[in-house]
Amino acid sequence: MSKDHPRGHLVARGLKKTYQQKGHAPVTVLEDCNLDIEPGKLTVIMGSSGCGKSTLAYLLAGYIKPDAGSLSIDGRAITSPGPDRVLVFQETALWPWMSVMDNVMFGPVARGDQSTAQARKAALELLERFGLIDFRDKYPGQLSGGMKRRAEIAQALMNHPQVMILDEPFRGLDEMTRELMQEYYMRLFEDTALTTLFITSELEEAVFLADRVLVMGETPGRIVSSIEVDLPHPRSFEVLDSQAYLDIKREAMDALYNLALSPEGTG
Amino acid sequence: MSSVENTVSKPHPGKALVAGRRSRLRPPNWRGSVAVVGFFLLWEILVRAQVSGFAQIPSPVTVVKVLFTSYLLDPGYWESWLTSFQRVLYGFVLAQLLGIPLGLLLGTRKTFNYLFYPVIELLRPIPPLAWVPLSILFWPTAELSIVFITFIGAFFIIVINVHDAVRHINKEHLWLAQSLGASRGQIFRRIIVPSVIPSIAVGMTLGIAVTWNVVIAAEMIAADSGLGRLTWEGYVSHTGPVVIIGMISIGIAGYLSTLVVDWVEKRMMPWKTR
Amino acid sequence: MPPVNKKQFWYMWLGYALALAAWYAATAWLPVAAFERLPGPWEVITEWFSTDPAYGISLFTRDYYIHILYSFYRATAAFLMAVALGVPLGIFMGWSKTFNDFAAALFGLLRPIPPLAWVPLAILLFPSSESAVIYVTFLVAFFATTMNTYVGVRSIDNDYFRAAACLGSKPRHVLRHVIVPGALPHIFTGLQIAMGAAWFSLAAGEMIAAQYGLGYMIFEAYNLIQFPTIVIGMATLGIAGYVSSAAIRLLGVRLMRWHEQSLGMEG
Amino acid sequence: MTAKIRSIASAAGHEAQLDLAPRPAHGKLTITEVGKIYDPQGAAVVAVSDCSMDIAAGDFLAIVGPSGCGKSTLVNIIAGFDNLSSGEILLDDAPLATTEQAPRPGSDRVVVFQNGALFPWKSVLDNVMYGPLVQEVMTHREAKRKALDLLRRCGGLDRVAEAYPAQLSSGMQRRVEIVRALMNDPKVLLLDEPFRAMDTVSKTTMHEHLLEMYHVCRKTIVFITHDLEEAIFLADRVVVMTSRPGTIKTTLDVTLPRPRTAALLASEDFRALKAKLSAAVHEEAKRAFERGEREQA
Repeated sequence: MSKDHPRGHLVARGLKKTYQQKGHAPVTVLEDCNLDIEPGKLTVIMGSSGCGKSTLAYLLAGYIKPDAGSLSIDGRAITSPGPDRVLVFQETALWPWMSVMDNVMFGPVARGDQSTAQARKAALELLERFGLIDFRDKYPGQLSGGMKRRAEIAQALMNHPQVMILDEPFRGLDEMTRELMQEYYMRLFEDTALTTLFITSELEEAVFLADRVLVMGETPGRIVSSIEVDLPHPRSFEVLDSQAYLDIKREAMDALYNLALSPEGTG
Repeated sequence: MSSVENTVSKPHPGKALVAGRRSRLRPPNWRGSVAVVGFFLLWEILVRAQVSGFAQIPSPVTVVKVLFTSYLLDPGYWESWLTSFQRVLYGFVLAQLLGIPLGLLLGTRKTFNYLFYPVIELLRPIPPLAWVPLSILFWPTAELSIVFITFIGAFFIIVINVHDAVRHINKEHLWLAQSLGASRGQIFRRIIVPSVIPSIAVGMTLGIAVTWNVVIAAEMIAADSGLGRLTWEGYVSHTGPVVIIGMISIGIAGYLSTLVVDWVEKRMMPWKTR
Repeated sequence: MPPVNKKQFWYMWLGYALALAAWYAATAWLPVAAFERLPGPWEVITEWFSTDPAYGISLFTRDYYIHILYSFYRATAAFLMAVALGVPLGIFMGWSKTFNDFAAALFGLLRPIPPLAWVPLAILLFPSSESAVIYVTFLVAFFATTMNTYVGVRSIDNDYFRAAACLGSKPRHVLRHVIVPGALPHIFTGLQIAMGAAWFSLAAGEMIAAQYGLGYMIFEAYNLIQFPTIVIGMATLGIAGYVSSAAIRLLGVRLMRWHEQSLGMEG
Repeated sequence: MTAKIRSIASAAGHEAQLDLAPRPAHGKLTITEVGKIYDPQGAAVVAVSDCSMDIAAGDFLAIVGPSGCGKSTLVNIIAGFDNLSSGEILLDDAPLATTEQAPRPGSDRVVVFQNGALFPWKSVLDNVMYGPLVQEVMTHREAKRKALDLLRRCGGLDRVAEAYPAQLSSGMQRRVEIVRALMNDPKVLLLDEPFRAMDTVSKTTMHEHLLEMYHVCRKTIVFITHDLEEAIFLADRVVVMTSRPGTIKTTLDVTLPRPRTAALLASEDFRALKAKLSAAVHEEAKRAFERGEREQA
């Protein structure tokens, strides 16, 4: 995970995914979906709810298989889930029956990469950095929303992934906590230059975080436009009041509006 | 944090199934006490006024008198307690020991599920007590047949609950474990088993109530000991107070078992207690 | 859970066949006394479908249907009484805190007593053993209906009450337009549980204290050493219980189209 | 404390005035030194303290602040769901809530809820007709005609009159809920974070719909949100509240012209207004967040 030679080049070519439902016509969620996630950058995929963003995330993580097309990371084909690309879920997938510590330690110990003692040490360091050290023996149900998200990110980082995939990770948080979490993730990304694919349906979140915003279209889902975000790093919330931000936001808004055929369609 | 804004909203209850059994009733306040006292007063008055139907019913005062004079110090009475408790314990524990693994197997093994789940669905609607005659025929002793019927009462409940829980396991929990490189064994032990514990608890809560119901009825039909038998003999010998004492004892016994089960459930799910 | 695919369909029948075969093998060949006393599947089936049954009960005898009708009559009578009393009571308990304070204490007092422990007392209380059996059946159904209705009312989101108040509702409007429809899903869950519990109690009650009825039939068959009839009775009880629950479920689906819609959206 | 609000219509010039419906006769809210203390287990929690504001009839007021700052409490008191501990609220100069007189919910102040409170067991039409029917101010036929008319005028919602709420998108649900409120011709419309958890496109669409409705049937609106842009875009005045105790930190008059369109979001005026508020709000949010985490420990 070095800044000079970032890894985690995710590539998708011609992805297609169709869901069969009993008693319904099959639904094609993704078709001809192409994707290039630049290593060391924070790429945001932006689309309205139900456009197949999550399906794309599941494909990249290896949880489901595409009906057509190819997926690769740093040139290797993706065939199954693996610790090189960890997905942080909508809401949270922390295991409620394990303490925060056990949740964070799980990966390396399960794979046998680290002894329990080593993993404990590494986990303590991470939790310290995430401001969760006092909560290490609590269960996830005892944490606030913002803490849960941080614990989940720590759990993923423990595995030194080459790419982080975050699927609407701050959904369900109240707006204030959400903004602070965005800033938090921004700091983390600026420190580590960890290749990140961030999925969201919120434009402000997208523009604030992204180096590049990919706009995803609906039925079937595919990437329809790409917007470079050249806001300066390090970024903080002052950037939201800048003219540059508002211009980019406007550009993205136009892209989104062109997508929504009529306001009725999405409203 | 947001408790200030939420003080007015009510908590949403969990599964409807649990609602019927778990005592989510608030501790009694003065109104509750009035209701309870009123209940006993009304009973006393109805008996004293010799309202029709109450001819053979003893008054609460009589019941208490008989309880203190002839039962509390009678070892035979306490033996009935012990016998019924033993039957409940055996039937209940057996149902858990066999039902939980079977539920897990049905939930995780597709072929096994396809083959045997329908058979279970077929047997489940048969009321446990309808098994009494077959059970007596099959088992060499009456004791074993009662334990078997008790077992049947709790068995299907736990199997169905565990099976449903495995099927509805949060798939993100499984995926995450796969991503982090856990083996199948690790996933089973550390993800699947803890995931179904809340449902096991639900099954236990429902099961203990059914178990007492079954034991009491089975004792009335086919045993010569236990609290159910005590109550039934009270009826046969036309001694009203014994019938009431039997019922109260059964109620208390059932309540005590519920407390034990609740205590065990809490220990099973440390993450649910705040 | 009806089969969803072909494989499952065939495995289902294979499962039934295996169960029957095991039953047959155990009763016919196993040299264990316990199994030899049990009737085998062939015995049961021939008896059930015989026009001239050896023990007087088959699909073609009048007595069989008399037993069934008796049981259905008792179950239905008890169930209807339970609904007529339990639903209003549960609604009232959920509606009025004062009333609930009174009622909850009594429920707390009586509920731990298993309904079947009431049988002797019920016989003493009521003029005939017939009403005693119905009473015991009623009791279980009543508890299930009342508690679920109560929980149903309590689980209605407070915002609906507030919205109703905003729109100028009087208490009777709240009852009719908010409480009853809002609690209906829980009420129907309660009715299904009540129906199952009713058959459970009925079988026991009939064995202990009735003339006629399927429970009585089973126990009588045991006393008269007519073993195949026991199994016929068990199977019939199972079918009767299943059919009644299914009928309630169907009624619930018809009455709550909106609820099906909401569930459909979630899935 | 009676800072009169500049009339937006007159400030915005003639063109806008044509579009915006005239100021209604009713719906003036006077909130004076309102405080609310919750006392659950002896530990008094001050949810709102010393809160004063005047809202002229037909004004659009937004309240922003971090979660738990008591903005919902304030709305609950106005709506009549909750009583106040000190101060008073007047509606059209008549007492609505005082320390002696607990407020009661009424159809003159209708709330649109955060998570939506359309009755899921009633069709859209039945939901909208509900108010006038239970108040017995309209016959079934009149109510139906008015409901369909209102639904049609608010973005053609009469198309889904027969649908159940669960069959609609959350945006449509919220619009129907606003129509249900408007059916009662309320003096005040209380919107409690109605567009929370919607994606950007739906949210922007909703803003346009809401402004359209505001232009057609102008009411006094109290709009609660924690989204600054939303507040500035919609309101005539934005009030920033602090948390625990909830007091008013700043008030900002929004002098942007109406009718407003999405183009406004990229304008220099808008940016300037936002910059003015965001520092105050972020500071407040951080404070609330950190305290929340400390309390958790």
